[in-house]
Amino acid sequence: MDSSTWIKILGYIITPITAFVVGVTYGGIVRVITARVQNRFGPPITQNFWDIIKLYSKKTAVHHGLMQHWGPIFAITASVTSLFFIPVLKDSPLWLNNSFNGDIIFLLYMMVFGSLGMALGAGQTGNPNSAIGVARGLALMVGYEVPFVLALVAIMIQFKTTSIAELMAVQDGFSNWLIFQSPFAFIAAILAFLGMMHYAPFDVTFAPAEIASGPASEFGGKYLALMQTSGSIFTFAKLVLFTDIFLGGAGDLVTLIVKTFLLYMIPVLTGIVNPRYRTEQAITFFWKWPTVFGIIAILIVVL
Amino acid sequence: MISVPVILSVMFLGGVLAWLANRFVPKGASWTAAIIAAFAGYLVFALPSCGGEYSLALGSITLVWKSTNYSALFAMLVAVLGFLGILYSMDFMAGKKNLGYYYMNFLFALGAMLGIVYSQDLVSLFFFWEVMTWSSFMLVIYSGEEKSHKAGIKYFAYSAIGAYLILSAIVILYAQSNSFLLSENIKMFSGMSLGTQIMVISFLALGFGVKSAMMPLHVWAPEAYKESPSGFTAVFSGALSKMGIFGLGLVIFKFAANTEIFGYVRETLAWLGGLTAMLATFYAVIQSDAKKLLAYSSIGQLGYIIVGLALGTPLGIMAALFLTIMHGAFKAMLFMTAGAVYMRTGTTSLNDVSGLITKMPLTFLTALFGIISVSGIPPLGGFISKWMLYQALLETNHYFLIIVIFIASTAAFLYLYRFIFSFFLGQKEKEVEHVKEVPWSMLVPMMFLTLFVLFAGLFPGVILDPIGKAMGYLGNFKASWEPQVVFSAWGEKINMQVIAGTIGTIFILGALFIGYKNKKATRVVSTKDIHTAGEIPTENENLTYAVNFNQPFERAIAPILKWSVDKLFNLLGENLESTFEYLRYVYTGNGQTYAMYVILMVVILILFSGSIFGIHL
Amino acid sequence: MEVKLQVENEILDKIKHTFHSAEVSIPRKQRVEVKLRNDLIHPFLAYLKDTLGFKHLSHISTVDWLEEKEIELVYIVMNYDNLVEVIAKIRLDREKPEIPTLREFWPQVETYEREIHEMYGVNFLGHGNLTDFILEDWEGIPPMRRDFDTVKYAKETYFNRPGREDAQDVRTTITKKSGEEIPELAKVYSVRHLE
Amino acid sequence: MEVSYDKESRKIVQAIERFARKHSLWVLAYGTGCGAIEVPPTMTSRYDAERFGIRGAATPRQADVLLITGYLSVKTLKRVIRTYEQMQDPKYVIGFGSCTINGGMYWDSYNTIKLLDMYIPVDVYINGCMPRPEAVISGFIELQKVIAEGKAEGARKYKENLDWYRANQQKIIHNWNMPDYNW
Repeated sequence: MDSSTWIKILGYIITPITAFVVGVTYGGIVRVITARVQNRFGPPITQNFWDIIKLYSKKTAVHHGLMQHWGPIFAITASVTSLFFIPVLKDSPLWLNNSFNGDIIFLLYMMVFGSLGMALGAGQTGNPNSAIGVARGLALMVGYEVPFVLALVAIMIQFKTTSIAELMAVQDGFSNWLIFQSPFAFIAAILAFLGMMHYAPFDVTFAPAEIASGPASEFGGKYLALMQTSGSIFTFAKLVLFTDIFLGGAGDLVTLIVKTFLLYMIPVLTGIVNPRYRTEQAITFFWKWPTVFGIIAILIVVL
Repeated sequence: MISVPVILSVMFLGGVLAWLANRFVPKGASWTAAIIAAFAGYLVFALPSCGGEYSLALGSITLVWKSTNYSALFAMLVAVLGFLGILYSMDFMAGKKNLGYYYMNFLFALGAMLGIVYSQDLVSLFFFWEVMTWSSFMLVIYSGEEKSHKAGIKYFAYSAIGAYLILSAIVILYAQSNSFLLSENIKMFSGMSLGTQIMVISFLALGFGVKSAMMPLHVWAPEAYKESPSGFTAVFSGALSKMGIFGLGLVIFKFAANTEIFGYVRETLAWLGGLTAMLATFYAVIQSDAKKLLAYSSIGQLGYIIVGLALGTPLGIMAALFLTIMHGAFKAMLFMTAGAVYMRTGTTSLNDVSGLITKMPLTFLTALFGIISVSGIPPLGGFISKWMLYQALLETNHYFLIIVIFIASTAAFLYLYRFIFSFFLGQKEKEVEHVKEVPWSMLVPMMFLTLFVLFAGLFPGVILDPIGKAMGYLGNFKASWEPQVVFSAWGEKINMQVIAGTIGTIFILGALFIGYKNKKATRVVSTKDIHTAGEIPTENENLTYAVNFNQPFERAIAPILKWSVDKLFNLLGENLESTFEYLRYVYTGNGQTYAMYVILMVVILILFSGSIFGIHL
Repeated sequence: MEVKLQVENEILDKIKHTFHSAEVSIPRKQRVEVKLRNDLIHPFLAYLKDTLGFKHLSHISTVDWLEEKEIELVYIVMNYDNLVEVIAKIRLDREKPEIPTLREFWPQVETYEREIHEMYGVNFLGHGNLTDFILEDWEGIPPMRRDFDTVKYAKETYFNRPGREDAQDVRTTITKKSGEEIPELAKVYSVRHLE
Repeated sequence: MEVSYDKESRKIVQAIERFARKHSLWVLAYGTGCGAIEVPPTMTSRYDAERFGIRGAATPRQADVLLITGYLSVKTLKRVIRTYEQMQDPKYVIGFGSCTINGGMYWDSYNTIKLLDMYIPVDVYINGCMPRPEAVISGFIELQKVIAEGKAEGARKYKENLDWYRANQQKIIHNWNMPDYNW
């Protein structure tokens, strides 16, 4: 095997590990920031690592059937696969992985794969709260996909490509970032991103006090740990995707972390200070202003 | 030498044979039908894709049958699904009454479908079209209950409208071209006046649109699908509704392509298809009966196909034809699943059954692959058609249509999840304790189709080969693909080898290191052992959340649904329905009467065309 | 004084006029107390609710008269217009306390009656749902009856952590240890409490 | 599954596991008595228990610590046992307030259990009527010490002495319709 193959294999190993570490650390930082906003001291930044290690080290775990056992594995498959098809760093063979064999449309569907796995697992438990959570989550997804796809369509039509790598290529230089080239698309996409991250006011799926954390209510121990791991990787994957599309991607890890962190703060800070929408309110929200912004973005491109 | 009449006579004579077999041998009908269907299927595959030509002169009318690349694609779909449907019916229909009648009509319907796709002249096309309608109508009213009669009448009334529109178009064409041959008419169509062109195209499009349940002509579909026996519903939705697509393809690319109004026709059909996809999906979301849900889903998927065809680019047509094949497979799978559940539990209501996964694991697997494929999640076959469709929409600058399609596609998760959740997941109730897996003759078709959608996802190129040939018949369309790679017009590619490889590798690694390792540290508990705030659920306590499952979404789309239900469809649907009440006096539902009408119409047609011809219009 | 109690007196007169056997008194402002024969409680409450406008049933209370071998049910109903409460009392046989239910008048009475049934063993005829309420699987005499020895029951049924020797009576212990007298306030409180 | 802890090779893993368990206590607060009102101030800005990795869990499946905040009647005890059995090993119980220790002011009640540790294994008691949030946090820190020493083996104790616990439980819960404890 020549060196490029080894680099590729190294990339397959290093990418999910980085995504996990960064994603979990972001989770810890979010908890600290939330605490500071609420005038608390908050846990250490490493808290989420301890939580996940503790959950993995639980001696027992119960499941209610085959799909609950395999659901989290579906989820982790989906998140890692999505990550492999997103170019993490620009022009770096180590971090590109499979990104030339898929495109944005593929990613849109790949991201659903994990949700479907989790939904099947949650459905298998027989807990009514889980099913309610799934119904809410799926309905919410229909809501936020509309502005998100409008924004992506605007960009895809503008540059006549659906490939992320090519979109990154056209954003050479600070002023060429798509956030400046098509700001309306960015606004629509970032509003959809709020829903995608399931922070308040769009946290109706996992509402812990209302439906006992919804789909996750019967997951404990190792299953919950898998869910959290996949969630962390997925968070990072989504952030990288948004950075690649709108913020010009990143040439090195530090830039990537700065950009993704700033991007992540938008849903987090929105979430801390907001109450919760009901599902239909959330859907109608997404179908109003974000959709209008998305349509404006398309019209600007077309006219 | 295999030719088309051989295949058709095998089917039709086989139908009669099955009916006779039922009279003398118990279980004779099903075995006869299965053998006949298998034999006919073999003949269809053995028939050279450009050949088997046969013509028959009946006085002034010449009937021509021939296999083209385009018809071969549909014929293969019909043959495979027909055989699987009959195989499925063997145990599904066991013990029911009038099996001879069932299998005879089943084979007649299959024969008529093959006749339609092989017809090269308008008279035999129309004749087989009517035979197909008639035999499928007979199967819709098979159960003999009041509801099925109502559904049948509705189906028949709409089909009759469609048939008369097609007939009118044929008459107009004949008046202009003085020929019933398809090729002649196509050749002369561009020379006809604009008014004639508009009339013929709209008549034909509406007529074929009825069969493919294009909105607003879909009203018959949900109930007809629900009432027909599941073995046939798979064929009904998978293959029979594709005859409309077959016709629309001819209309768009053979008739409309050479006219000035080509663009308008395509835009109109694309938007009709898009709206069909979205509204039908919304209706599917609010259904509580599995077969009705699947029926609306089927209407929506046919909407996608119409959009793909109407785009008119190589990628669009490829997407449409690929989805035609895939939809035939996965909708047949889902209808067969619903039928299996119906067979074991006696209901198709999503609110009544739950927790069948441990009882019917293979049926569950079929349903799982089915819903993954319908929703277009990689790496199964549905994804590739969705991807090609979006690329085609993007390349043709249909910015807003793509949103409509995307809403439909995303909202599809809602009803698909509900379908699989309500039947197979959730609480395992006491009522399903006795349920067993369905017999092998039902499992074989389901498993075969499951493997097929997986294969189609991994090797889309293999299925794209015949589709490419069919596109060659429709027009000069060029597209490139490799066995595992599909390219878009913008130069994007989707490499299923890498995608499936990545997904498979990660899943297997996850399964080995996490799933298998965890398996030792984990235990299965009953679905009653759930977090209920410490309360202990009793044996009979119903904890399943199935009724009004999609209520949050229903509330959000209530304004849209209210508007369209009340204003558009009820007005249109009910008014039409009440109008068609009168048609009941004509269409008694009696086959003989109807056959008489058909003969009468043909006679009138000949007289009518003759007179026009006589005075040299 | 007489003028102030005008409303109450009107109600009193009406009740006396309709139910001759009832003992009616006015203990204080906005309150009318009625003692009734057992079989009259239904017509009486119906009369109050439908004719005099006492729409609100505040409470049903129970008193165990151990010495008189009777159980007293106290119905408190209220009128929103003049804010007068009527307290209707009936006495049941302690050995076999039975009274028809009031569910058709006030549906919410189901909860009160279930509780009384559980705590005092009063049987409400026609109630239909006199199942376990707060106590699950209670056996033996109902716990709120005065002949039920709660300390004995608790000691027999539950595990008890042996306490300190000197912790049996806190107040005497304090006195013994510190030599202080019991404060006046504590005495007053305890006296009032005991009475 | 029982993991043997006496192997040398597992010592480092065990240290990490104990550290993680100690610093990540997800609490299921069973708010029966008056103690339920002491939990919100413990968790919110004034006392901020999240500093020690203590946070609420939504369901027993996710929880590590079962916090019994106050007296338990026979009816609630049944639910508590059910909840405890649904939790995953390792699991800890904190008895909160005098009522769980000796019955407290309900020492003579006909319907309140007096000794919680006769029914489920309790790792730490916090006395007081009611204990203030400082005391609650001190109780949690005590629990962390017990976990670090590896003595918080309530789940194992419960499993090994299940018959004894069952006998005690069934002594007061007559109508026993609980599902089997499968751990």
